[in-house]
Amino acid sequence: MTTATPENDEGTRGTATGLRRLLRMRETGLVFIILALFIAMSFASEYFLTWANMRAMAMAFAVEGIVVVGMTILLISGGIDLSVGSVTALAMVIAGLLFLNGVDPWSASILAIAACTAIGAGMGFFVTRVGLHHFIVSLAVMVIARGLCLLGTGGRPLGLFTLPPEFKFIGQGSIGMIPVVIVIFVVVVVAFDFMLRRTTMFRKVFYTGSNEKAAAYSGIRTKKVVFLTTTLCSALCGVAGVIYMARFGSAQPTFGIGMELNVIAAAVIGGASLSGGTGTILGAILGTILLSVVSSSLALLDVSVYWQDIIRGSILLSAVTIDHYLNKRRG
Amino acid sequence: MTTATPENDEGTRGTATGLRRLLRMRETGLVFIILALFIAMSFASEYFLTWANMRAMAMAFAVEGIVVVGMTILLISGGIDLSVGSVTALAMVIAGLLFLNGVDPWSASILAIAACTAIGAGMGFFVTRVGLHHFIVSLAVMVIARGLCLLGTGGRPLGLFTLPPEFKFIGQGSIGMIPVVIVIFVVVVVAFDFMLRRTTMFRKVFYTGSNEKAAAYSGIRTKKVVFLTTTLCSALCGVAGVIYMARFGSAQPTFGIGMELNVIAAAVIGGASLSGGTGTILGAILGTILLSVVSSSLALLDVSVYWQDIIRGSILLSAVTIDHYLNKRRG
Amino acid sequence: ESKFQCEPGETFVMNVMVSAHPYWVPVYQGFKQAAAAMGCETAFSGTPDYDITKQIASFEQDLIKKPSGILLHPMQSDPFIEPIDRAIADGVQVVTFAADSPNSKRTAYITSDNLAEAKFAAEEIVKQVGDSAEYAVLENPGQSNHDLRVTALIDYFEQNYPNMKLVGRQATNQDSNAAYRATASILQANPNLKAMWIPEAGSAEGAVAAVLEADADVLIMHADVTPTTLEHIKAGNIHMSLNPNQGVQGFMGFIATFLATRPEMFDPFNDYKVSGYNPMQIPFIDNGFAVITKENADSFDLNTYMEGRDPS
Amino acid sequence: MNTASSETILAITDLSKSFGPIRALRNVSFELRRGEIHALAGENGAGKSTLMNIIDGILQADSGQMFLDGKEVRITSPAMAQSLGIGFVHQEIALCPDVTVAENIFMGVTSTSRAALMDYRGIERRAAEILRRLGDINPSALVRSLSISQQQLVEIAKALTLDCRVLILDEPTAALTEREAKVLFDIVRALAKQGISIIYISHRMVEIFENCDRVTVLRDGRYIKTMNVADTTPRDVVSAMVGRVIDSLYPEKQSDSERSEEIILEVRNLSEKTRFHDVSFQLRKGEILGLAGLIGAGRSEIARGICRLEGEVTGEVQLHGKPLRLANYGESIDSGVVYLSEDRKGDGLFLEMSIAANVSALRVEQVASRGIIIDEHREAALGERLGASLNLKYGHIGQPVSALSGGNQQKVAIAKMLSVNPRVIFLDEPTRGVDVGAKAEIHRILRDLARSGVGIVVISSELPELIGVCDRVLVVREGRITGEVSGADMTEDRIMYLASIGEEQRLAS
Ligand SMILES: Nc1ncnc2c1ncn2[C@@H]1O[C@H](COP(=O)(O)OP(=O)(O)OP(=O)(O)O)[C@@H](O)[C@H]1O
Ligand SMILES: Nc1ncnc2c1ncn2[C@@H]1O[C@H](COP(=O)(O)OP(=O)(O)OP(=O)(O)O)[C@@H](O)[C@H]1O
Ligand SMILES: [Mg+2]
Ligand SMILES: [Mg+2]
Repeated sequence: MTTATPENDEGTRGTATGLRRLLRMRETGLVFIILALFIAMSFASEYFLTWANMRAMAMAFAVEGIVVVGMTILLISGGIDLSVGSVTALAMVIAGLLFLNGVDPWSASILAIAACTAIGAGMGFFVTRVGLHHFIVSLAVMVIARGLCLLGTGGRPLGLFTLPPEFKFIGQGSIGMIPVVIVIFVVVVVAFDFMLRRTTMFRKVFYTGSNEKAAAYSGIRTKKVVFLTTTLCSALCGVAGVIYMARFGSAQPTFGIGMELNVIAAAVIGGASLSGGTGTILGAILGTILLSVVSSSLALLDVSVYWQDIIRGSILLSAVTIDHYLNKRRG
Repeated sequence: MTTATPENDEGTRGTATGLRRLLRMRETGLVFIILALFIAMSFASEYFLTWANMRAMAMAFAVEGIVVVGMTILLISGGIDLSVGSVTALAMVIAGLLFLNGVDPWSASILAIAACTAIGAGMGFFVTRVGLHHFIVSLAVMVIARGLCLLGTGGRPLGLFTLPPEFKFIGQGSIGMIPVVIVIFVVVVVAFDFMLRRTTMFRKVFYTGSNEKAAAYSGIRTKKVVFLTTTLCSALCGVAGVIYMARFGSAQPTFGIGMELNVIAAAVIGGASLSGGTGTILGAILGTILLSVVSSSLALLDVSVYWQDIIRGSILLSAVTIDHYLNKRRG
Repeated sequence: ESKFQCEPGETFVMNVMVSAHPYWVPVYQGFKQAAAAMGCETAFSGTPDYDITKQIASFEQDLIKKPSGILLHPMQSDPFIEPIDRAIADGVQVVTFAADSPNSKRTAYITSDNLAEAKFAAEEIVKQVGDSAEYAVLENPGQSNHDLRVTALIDYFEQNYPNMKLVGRQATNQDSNAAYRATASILQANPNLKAMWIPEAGSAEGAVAAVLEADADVLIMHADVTPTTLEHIKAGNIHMSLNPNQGVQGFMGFIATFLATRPEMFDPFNDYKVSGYNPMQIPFIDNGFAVITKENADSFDLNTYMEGRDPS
Repeated sequence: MNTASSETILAITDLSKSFGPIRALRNVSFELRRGEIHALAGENGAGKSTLMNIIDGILQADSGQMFLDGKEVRITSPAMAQSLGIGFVHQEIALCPDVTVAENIFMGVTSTSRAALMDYRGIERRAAEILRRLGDINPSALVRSLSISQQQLVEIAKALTLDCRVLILDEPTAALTEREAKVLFDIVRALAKQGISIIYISHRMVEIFENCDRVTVLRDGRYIKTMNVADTTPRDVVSAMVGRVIDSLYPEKQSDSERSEEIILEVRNLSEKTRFHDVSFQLRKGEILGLAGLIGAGRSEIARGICRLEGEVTGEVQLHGKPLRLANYGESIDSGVVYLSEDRKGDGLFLEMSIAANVSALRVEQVASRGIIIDEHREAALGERLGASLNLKYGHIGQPVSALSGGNQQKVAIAKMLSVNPRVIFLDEPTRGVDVGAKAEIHRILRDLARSGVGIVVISSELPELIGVCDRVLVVREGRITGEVSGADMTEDRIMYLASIGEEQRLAS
């Protein structure tokens, strides 16, 4: 039995800074796996390690990454949200319809995000006040939100070609070499990663997810926490929807079908637990990158579509297995 | 505080038989909700309470019901399976390909079911031996199995027009007025409901899901239990796939996309918990019936397609809310 | 009284899968217009889901209401054999459109000729980029008409323009984000890519975004149309789209179904009276397709078309 | 000791609370003075925890009033209780497993803190300070990795961080040895001196009489009376609790004539990589063997190693002279060797399942016809029979275990062990949280079992219990057996000495 006296603990903390501490982090395994993938890919294709390809790959996951942030926080608090895909689509549809009816795109976007936030609050209500499970509530909302998209558009994508260029800039513009979408993504990720690690507000999310009863006994308003994480996740879907709209210049009522599994998978690969209490934004984003880079790489290598799913699934399974063993080795 | 002496407890048990006991069951709320739906629908449409409509509605959920049985048992043991849709499709494809290559349909079916069982065992291996989470393993398998379907068929449905009539009888025949599919469904449901309620083997599934550590401390080989429930779920997908093949006379590589959410929702509506330990086959089947009858009813009433999803989602949310309050009332 | 008239209350149904898809709207308009001309009632049914079991259930529920005929888009061919045959045995005539169930007893099949579309697209691509260039396709494995459009184009190039080189073939399943990702990667790997053929409009939206972002000079052609791709055609970002003549599909679909219910109108030169089958057999009707270009794009605004029309 | 003033800080009048048909509290009144240590005593299920949960806002009373500083309050949540200065150490450990010890300790502080950012270094430093007084626990370890007794210390440390006026301690010492309990009482008395009022719940009379000022007794949800500790005796308190006089707390020990040389279980040179080394002992027929030691000494590990519940063990075990080779715990149960876990909530019980299903869990086949089809009546009968023999208080046998009071849950866990008619039972903290009456009952049952030839090994942190029940006690220190006491040698001092000094004594004996 080792009993860490405060002194020797101080000691370990001292040496653990820098590289050692990095190596101890849960995310390190994933970083290595992604690096291995990058190295393999840069041998397999001369086009892989180009700026243009990196940019294209990043663009492919950046907006979904914002939803992953919301989902990760929700998972940590012990919840889950199946409605992310339809709520994202609904944000596009609401903002698009408002714009087509003469509202300026900025106000339209804010209203759309507000509507998504309200949907999240509604789910939060059913979960925390009525006492239903996140799974079933968000499943119902997934269906309802999709229905609202269809109702609003008659099933037809909205062409929003006339969006003003300064609005399209959000989705299509660049600041220097860096696309605005990626800037937004990085800001959101860094901000939430910092808040989740360091602020007292978000620590309560961990406490609630780890043991709701213990958290409640410590005076944490756990229902409020769950309500807020549920709402935040939908609000971030709203943000993502608006960015997608600016990017594609359209609003598709069928957008994001199946997104929920992808998003949850990214968070889980990154270390989030479906039973709450653990997870990091950084890990979840690495999970997103892993999934997205695999897809992009298969397309870059022009692997036969009939093989792609098999390879993708196998890489996913191998990656989580390797990650699992790497984590186990490090204790 | 009442201290129950054995005698007065005997007393309550005596009176609790029959109606009272029925009323105390978890499933009663759902039965009432479904009854209410039936009554409302038979006023709304003269066609609702016809034998043909009942038959059509039952045929729509009967085969999926077999998968629901497997999923419910898996959920009770604390697992989850996202691959049910693709594994069901894979069973159709394997059996179909074998048949087209000259294997008789019965052997082909048995081989297909065996293959699905092996896939389930593989998932069980990754979950119990490697230590990965069901969610991520079954997600990877969902993708891989779908890829195998595409690879095996080149993405095109296999026409199995030449299946012998005695084989098609499984999927298309009737015994008297009752379709064989429904007979199989009822047999599977009754058998597993009985086993789950009454046999020692399945009681261990409840122990494991309720508190895996306490189960291990009761001498139960919990890993074996989880391995078996995972395998069973995939095996039942295989059975469902073979019946679908007999019913449709074809094997579709894209069959069952999105089936997992439907199946899990049915089990959860029926009282299964995503954290394991609770659930009944009867409840899950009532959940399936509820979901299916709502869909069928909307089709029968010619509700505008743009409203269908909204109504469907709202009914789902209301039903679980009502059920929740009914259960709470009864304590 | 003309024989081309319905009995009072006689109803015809159009049954589809993924029933909220906008593709069906002009088809159903054609169906209704033909029905109105003959004094018939119509109903629109099917399932909003991509789920064969549910579509069969909805088809069987249609049968309970005893319509005269059903114009059906079967999600898959073989699973519908038994239900279609049962319907016909019960006196409900069935005609298929846009997807067929050839082994059933349905009397007619109306569709755009996907092979003709593919051939037209191939010739147009060669005309624009020459007969020895790199091209790519996006696809949706498992959806038969999309598969046909893609494979037919590839086959056509192989046989007639062997110097056309297929450098990318990705599944995007009508998901614009997946199409964006796939196209972006194809563009990276193939700087000389000259043309893309996309079998539907949803993927085209993602592909065009990727092409614009990469600032690549790639000719995009696709089938079907959405308001967004229409705008891209107007802006010159998409070269052209081939849009099936949906109205004709619905109109002719109704006529074929109607005819199937009135075989006695016709005394053909064959043995039907002895053999007992329906003489109104039409193995294939091509409803044709329109070519949408920058010049004629204004005529294809679905919102304008829908004004004053009941969507279902 | 009597530093308390007569100023009333918390008063409760006529409080009632029912759970469905179960009336947990009926018109209870209670009064707490400033700076006093007020013991609350009562049998299992008397309503002590329920009353505390109402004070802390976890549960809401059906009727009755609560006054804090003379003003009526309605406390609706633990958050509110905390803001009113009420701190609570729960009977059931409730910590966040995925979070560090330090964060757990400061969770209550964090929840009300105005600071936006976490001060990890600060809380680790302060946690280390608090923990230094209580015991050896690394503040940056995850709670998941702690043993149950260490978790209990964390719970206590947690309460000490709160800036409270009323501190409720609900059986905080149930899994602690006397040494840790002493530390706790030093702290508690210091707090009382500062004017903090303490409600102390315990089934250990000694603790009440050594440390408390007044004692209130509840029985069957009713208030019985409040007494000054100085003016009463443990016997009075117990008889107020139980409603009758309990003569002797411990059953008679093995008489000389009963002594047998027949060996039930023999353990030779049992070792595990890290947890214990070279453990050898014999368990003879008819005796009750005790295992004593400090927290973390490895007593639980030895028992779990023998039963193949955890760890890779080497060495030899013989049952009735035949080598016992077990691949897993299932085989251990089959050969009649069972282990009662010290953590009933974590790995002892299926809280959401019925009492009957819990009792039969060790071998469901015994209530099944032909070992396959479960016979509900037989299962219920088994639960009822064992429940009655342990004086279990419950509504009906189909009730979930989570609805039972802590002590009654413990009885279910014991009933589960007894259900398979074992040949050897390892009981790890068997009477944790069990009231005096039931404890005596359990001790009597253990003695009867021993007489009938069942091997009994008791692990307990409560020395009086070991001394009162066992015929022979082995002392464990850092994974080694450091001594053996029996007969007149069996005193608290001697055991404590062996438990803390150890090594050289072992060589000497
Ligand atoms: N959630 C609940 N549902 C139903 N009954 C309950 C619930 N909680 C407690 N009870 C019942 O209330 C009574 C009082 O329980 P309580 O936990 O207050 O006892 P206690 O005095 O703390 O006992 P112990 O010494 O065993 O901890 C018991 O009969 C118990 O079964
Ligand atoms: N799951 C675990 N992982 C790592 N270490 C553990 C684990 N369980 C117990 N230990 C450690 O093993 C040692 C002995 O355990 P334990 O505390 O259960 O011994 P004990 O003698 O039974 O004492 P008590 O039960 O009174 O605490 C302790 O240092 C404890 O921290
Ligand atoms: Mg208690
Ligand atoms: Mg112990």
